[in-house]
Amino acid sequence: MKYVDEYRDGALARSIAAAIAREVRPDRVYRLMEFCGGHTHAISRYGLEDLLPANVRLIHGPGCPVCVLPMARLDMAIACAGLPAVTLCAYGDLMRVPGSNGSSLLKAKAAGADIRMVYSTLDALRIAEAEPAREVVFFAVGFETTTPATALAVRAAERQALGNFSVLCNHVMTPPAMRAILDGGGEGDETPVLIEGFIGPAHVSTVIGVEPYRPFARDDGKPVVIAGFEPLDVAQAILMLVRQINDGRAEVENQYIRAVTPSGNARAQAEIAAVFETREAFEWRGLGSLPASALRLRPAFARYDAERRFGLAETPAADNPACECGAILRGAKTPRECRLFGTVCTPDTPMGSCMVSPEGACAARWTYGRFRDNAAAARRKEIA
Amino acid sequence: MKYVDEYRDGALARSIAAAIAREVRPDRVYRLMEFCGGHTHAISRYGLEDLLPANVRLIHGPGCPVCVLPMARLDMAIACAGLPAVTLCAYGDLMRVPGSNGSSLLKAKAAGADIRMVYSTLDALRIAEAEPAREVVFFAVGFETTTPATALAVRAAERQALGNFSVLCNHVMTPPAMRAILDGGGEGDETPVLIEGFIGPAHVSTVIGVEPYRPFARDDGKPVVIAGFEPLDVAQAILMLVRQINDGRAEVENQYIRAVTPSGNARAQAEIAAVFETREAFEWRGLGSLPASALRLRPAFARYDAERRFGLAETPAADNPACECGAILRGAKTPRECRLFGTVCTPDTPMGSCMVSPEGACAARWTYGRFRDNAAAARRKEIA
Amino acid sequence: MSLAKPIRRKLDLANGRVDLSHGAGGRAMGRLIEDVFLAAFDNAWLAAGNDQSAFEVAACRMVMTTDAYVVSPIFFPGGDIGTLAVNGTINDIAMAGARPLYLSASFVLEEGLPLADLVRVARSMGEASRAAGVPIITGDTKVVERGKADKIFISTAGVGVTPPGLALSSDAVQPGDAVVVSGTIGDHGVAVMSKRENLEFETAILSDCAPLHGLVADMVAAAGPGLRVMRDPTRGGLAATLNELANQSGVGFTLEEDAIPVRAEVAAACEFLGLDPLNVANEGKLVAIVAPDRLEPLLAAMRAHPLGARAAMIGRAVEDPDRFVEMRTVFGGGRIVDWLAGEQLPRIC
Amino acid sequence: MSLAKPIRRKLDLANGRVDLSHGAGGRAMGRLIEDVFLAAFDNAWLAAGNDQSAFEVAACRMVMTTDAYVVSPIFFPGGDIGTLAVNGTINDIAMAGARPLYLSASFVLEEGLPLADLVRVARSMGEASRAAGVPIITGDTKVVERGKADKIFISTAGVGVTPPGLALSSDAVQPGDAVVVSGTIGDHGVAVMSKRENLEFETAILSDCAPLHGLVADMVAAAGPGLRVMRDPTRGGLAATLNELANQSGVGFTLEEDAIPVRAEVAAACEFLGLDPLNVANEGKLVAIVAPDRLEPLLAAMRAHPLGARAAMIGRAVEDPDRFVEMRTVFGGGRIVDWLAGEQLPRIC
Amino acid sequence: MCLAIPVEVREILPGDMARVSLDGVVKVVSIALVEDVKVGDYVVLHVGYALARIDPEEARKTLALLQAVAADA
Amino acid sequence: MCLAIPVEVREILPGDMARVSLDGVVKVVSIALVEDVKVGDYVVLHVGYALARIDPEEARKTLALLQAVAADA
Ligand code: SF4
Ligand code: SF4
Ligand SMILES: [Mg+2]
Ligand SMILES: [Mg+2]
Ligand SMILES: [Mg+2]
Ligand SMILES: [Mg+2]
Ligand SMILES: [Mg+2]
Ligand SMILES: [Mg+2]
Ligand SMILES: [Mg+2]
Ligand SMILES: [Mg+2]
Ligand SMILES: [Mg+2]
Ligand SMILES: [Mg+2]
Repeated sequence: MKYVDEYRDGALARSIAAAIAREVRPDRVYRLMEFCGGHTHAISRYGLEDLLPANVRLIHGPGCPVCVLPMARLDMAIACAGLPAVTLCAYGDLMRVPGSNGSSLLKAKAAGADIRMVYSTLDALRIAEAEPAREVVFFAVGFETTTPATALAVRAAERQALGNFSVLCNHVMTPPAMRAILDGGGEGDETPVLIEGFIGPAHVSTVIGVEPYRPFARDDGKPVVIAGFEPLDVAQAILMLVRQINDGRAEVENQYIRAVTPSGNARAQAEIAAVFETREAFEWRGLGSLPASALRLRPAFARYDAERRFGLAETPAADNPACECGAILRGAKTPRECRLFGTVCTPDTPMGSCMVSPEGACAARWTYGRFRDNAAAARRKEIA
Repeated sequence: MKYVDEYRDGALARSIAAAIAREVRPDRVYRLMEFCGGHTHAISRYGLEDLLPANVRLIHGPGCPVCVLPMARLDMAIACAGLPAVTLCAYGDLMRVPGSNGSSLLKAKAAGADIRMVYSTLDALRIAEAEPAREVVFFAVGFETTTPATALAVRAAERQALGNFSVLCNHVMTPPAMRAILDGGGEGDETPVLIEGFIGPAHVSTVIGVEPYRPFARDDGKPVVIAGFEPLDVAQAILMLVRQINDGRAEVENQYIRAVTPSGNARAQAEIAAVFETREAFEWRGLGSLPASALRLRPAFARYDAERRFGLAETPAADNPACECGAILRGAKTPRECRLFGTVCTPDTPMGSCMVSPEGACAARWTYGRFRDNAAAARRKEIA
Repeated sequence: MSLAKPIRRKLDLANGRVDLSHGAGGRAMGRLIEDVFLAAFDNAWLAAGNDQSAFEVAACRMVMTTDAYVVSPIFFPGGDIGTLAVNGTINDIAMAGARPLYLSASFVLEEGLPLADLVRVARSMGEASRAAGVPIITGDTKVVERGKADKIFISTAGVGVTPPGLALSSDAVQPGDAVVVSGTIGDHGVAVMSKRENLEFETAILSDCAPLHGLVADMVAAAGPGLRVMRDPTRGGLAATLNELANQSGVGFTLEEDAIPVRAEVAAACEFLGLDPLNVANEGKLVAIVAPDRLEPLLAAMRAHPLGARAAMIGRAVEDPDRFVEMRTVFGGGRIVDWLAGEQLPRIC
Repeated sequence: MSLAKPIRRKLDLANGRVDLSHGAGGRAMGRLIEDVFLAAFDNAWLAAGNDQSAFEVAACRMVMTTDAYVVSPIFFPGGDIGTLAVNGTINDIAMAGARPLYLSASFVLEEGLPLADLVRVARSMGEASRAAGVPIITGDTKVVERGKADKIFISTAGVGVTPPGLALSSDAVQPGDAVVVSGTIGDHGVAVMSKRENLEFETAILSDCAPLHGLVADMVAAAGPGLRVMRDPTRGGLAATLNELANQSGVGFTLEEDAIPVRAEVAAACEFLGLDPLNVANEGKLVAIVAPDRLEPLLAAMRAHPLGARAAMIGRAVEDPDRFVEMRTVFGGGRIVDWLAGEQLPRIC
Repeated sequence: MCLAIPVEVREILPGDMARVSLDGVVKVVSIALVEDVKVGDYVVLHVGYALARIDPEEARKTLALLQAVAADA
Repeated sequence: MCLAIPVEVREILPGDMARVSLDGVVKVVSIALVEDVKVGDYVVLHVGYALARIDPEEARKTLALLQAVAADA
């Protein structure tokens, strides 16, 4: 796979790891947050941690749209799927996300709701065309990467005068979430934000470009390196961050320059702008309500807005109070510090946002990395 | 089973048989037509023939609504079932009746049409209520026995303002068919009608009473004995017919007096009259087009008339020319005299009207009686 | 030192439903199998968790059979699809005169099936299997999307061992042999139909579903080589079974309607439905063809067994090139007893 | 003298469809079984027309297994539901080191299934069965209403005989044992998924569906008692199989990602779909755990067999109270290889 | 097709319906077509509708007639 | 969720669609979001849509940079 395999090369990886080890200062800890679930996945999937010095710590951020989707929105989707004649189309990632009272799309489907897994908004459009008697609702989630596909689908529905297609919109934006991380846990929360730099999103940045990250460097003094999703991309970004930190710099650098341009994808931006407008505020699972952090359909597209079309309302739903996701997402705690981790809360029965998607911090740790928490592993490491 | 078992009593049967044997004149043949498929069934099912003297011959008449339904009407029902959103409800007897080109409701269902077996018009109404998005069409067939149930269903649909219920009406009437039998095979057919008397229908007569049969006795000189459907009823009716014939009488007698009154069921007659009117003519499989022999919905019920509602038209469909049903139904031939009987034409792959329902003359012979045609049986009879 | 283990939550057997994760080969499937099937079938073979199970056999003549069970509704008076799946397959082994040894069970579950229903079916299977002394030693589970199956389909297969010297065969019937049924016919089919949607009627009739290998062992002992062939008249009823045997043996049969045991309620239900009890399915009855000189000991042995209390000789095999099954009716006449042409009865097994 | 016989019309195998009469136990069913199944499977056991089939066995350790096959679509590159139903069950027998003897097959058909599709599936089964030398000796067919099944479901069961002295067992794995796979992984699942509606992609990948008992016989001969256990990594893939074995044997495994054979196209398809080849189903591969001293002869024997040409040692069993399956990735780091949580992949078997 | 059977009326239900029994097999049917149906009556049942009432006296007479013929024989 | 993968464009299809290949695995995707896509281009594919074009020169440079770091080590 061109542009893939070369960035997974083990030999090169060891050299980069050696460079990082050489350049880190032994007297300090480097706490680096990869904002994006894609990075979390790459790091866990390839065991990147094992190649890093102990004082380079990776903090898994909230950049997984499945993880941050609040239960109330999921409940809304389940309620919508239960309406007569509604066919709810959702990306497969969402099927197992827990709503209130142990519900999920998977269980709602088992109980009789017409819920279909789709791989693309194109599939949802096809279903709407093929089944005119159904009300086809696309359950839209995702960051800026995924939003343009929804925007295109809405515009296509309008062009084709598809009267039975609408979107339940949960699209969120990256910069406000990074802002929230840096601003800490909100009123009353005095936990210091222990993050020295950010690995910036790969594919979000293909759409939004480099500019939106400037304030985090300029105003907060946090270096940002936009990185590709292959493990060598991440390793290189870590090296770049270590160097900035060592140099006392706080800049926005672009490691993923083969796909990310400074101004991003103008077409995609225009599609988003044409169809969506910013919500005043939106609830993020684990982070709370964040102002101007999410999108909804513009009034001109009201009839494609499932919330308006079906009069859907949010009913507040409380997360498990023992869940430490908020603190984990801000780098203040690690999954192991949650007392539910790995016993009550596992990917099979997730309790909190960080466990629901394989890209979540807790799920990634449990699925790929929990051997690092056990004694046998430690012993094996000694022997090796 | 009260009013059932006592009329199936074997000992009594032998006595009646003995009486018949005693009373028949050895020098003549008694050709008696049981008009009704119910009688055909009882005769075959209980082996009544074996108890009768050889010169009492039973001729199986056209009184099976499944048998006489022409292919064109079946084709119409299949076409109707294929219309979008149509659910066709049919009595189970109809599922295997062959239409043109080897089609049938069973095969149409297998090919995707929504066809449901029902046991009563009440079931069809329930389906229409429960599935308002479907156009529920009841495929109505039957003689006067069955017509009132259809009439009640149409009136119930009107009362409940059920907008999605209609009837594909194929109801036919007994007296015109008996008239056609007596009038012979139509122009060009010089076959004599070899019937000396009729066993009159049991349940048709509960509805229409005794009067409608008078002309056959009075004008045609053919005795008619209305008989119940149990084998002793039939045996007794045969004895009564033998006596009339011996006496040179031609009267309408009522053996089934426990259920049939002279004027029939006034309520049922009123229901029929309220909903239906007589068609100018109607095609009978095996008998051809008979004037004033069938019913259709009155204009006041036009919206419950599937033919009008869906603009259904009859496309003429020719029966197998080798089929001898017409002659068999008029008593001019027996099933064995058809060269397709039992080889090409069997109940599994019926070629003609008399083979499609177990109540048909050919099917009854094949299913219950064909052992009488084989040599082994003759030998066994000798031994016994 | 090992890590804390995930807390193993029990399935919500009261309110839960089968969903697609239960068929995906992951932990959810493992949990379903453990909490439902292993719990209900409860034997060491299954507990070993292999994809197959092993057992020792001596040199023998073995028989193997399989049936799929798709009855609707899945619960009916006197049994359910689970009891049927166990007893039905045991009976197909027993009909060879064999002693059933082991069963396998494979399940196709429809997404949305209430777990409570699945548990009920699994427990029925476990009970039937223990009652018959024939363990279910291996199995498989698949889950399909809603609307791609009808609640639950079960296929069971079974193996058994034939007593030395016994060789029943469907072509062994001789003219003059006696036809025996082990009891009343039509009970199962009528019990199932009484619960079919759009057909409902109230009746006290129960399915006769039962394992017949105990009865068969007594019959084999009593009739010895005089026993020609046995068959359980399931789908298609007594009529189909006798026509099959007539064709395979090249004989005819003559039956006496009077002699065929039919419950009054079964006869009544058949009148309601326009059916002949001879075409209705049985799940705990057998037909045996026996040499005339072994008829009496056979009937005596059958009547001494609870499942053969109403055993009756109902007719004889005769020479007949047409291989007709004929019957002298209660009324005194003769008729053929034929297969039902293209019958479309509800799914009764 | 006998009567003229009904003319036996052949089923319209080109244009006909399965209808409810084909499952009703009457003549239509008999004709379907004869024209489709007996014709395709073509053996004397089935032709005998009994409800069970008999065969002689010597004293032995036998194994029995069953699987239900519900794959969608029923035809896919490299095979169909029929080849799967034969080979899959043969493989579950072979995984015990046993020689498969006989199969049973039970069918649930959806009303409306084109007879041409049924014939194609039956012929695939017949060919697979003959190629493997394992006849299908007994069977059953049910037909359910349209919308109550998905075209065709097949359950096969099988019996086989274990060579004397061989006792593979899932709890026999020892730390230090080698983990061997017989070839590339993920081919079957990817081939099936490439034909799923809404997922379609073009690829030259074929299902690896194949009967493994020949390979297994060579392996048993080469490794003798050093062979601890074998399993075919079907649903849930290599990841599920190794986790099962780890749990059952109370050991951990460490794998080398580099050593696991994966076709480039399979890897690419997995990237498209966001799947890990380790979780994708195989139908002609096996995992074997072998004592270190028998590794080399085992690998040599496997590579000498066409179905083991790309056999590879991919890791080792280790002591681990947590029973983790760990892997050193191509990148050089470590990770756990877990079951997929609540996977909802298309029905691939 | 004209299959019909005498059943005993056990209970009159609202909406011109009745619970009827045939040797303990019980069904709910319409009695809209027959006037003044009472519990204990026997009615002839066809496709879910009662069509006629059985007259017990006439039934007795018919049987008596049959038996008389038999006695003559 | 932001899963995306570089694929090679093999054929431009009507309606802003293209046939793309990843090591011989071929899919039809939308290229409506990227300007001037040509056969031979590599694009980043996400949920059925091309999102960005891979710049081969920049890719080469990134790799060169990585190799340089490695060479230093
Ligand atoms: S382990 Fe579960 S409960 Fe604990 S922080 Fe993570 S997601 Fe929340
Ligand atoms: S046997 Fe068939 S073709 Fe001949 S008359 Fe009877 S129905 Fe017609
Ligand atoms: Mg069987
Ligand atoms: Mg059987
Ligand atoms: Mg059976
Ligand atoms: Mg299995
Ligand atoms: Mg269903
Ligand atoms: Mg198995
Ligand atoms: Mg298997
Ligand atoms: Mg069977
Ligand atoms: Mg289907
Ligand atoms: Mg297996």
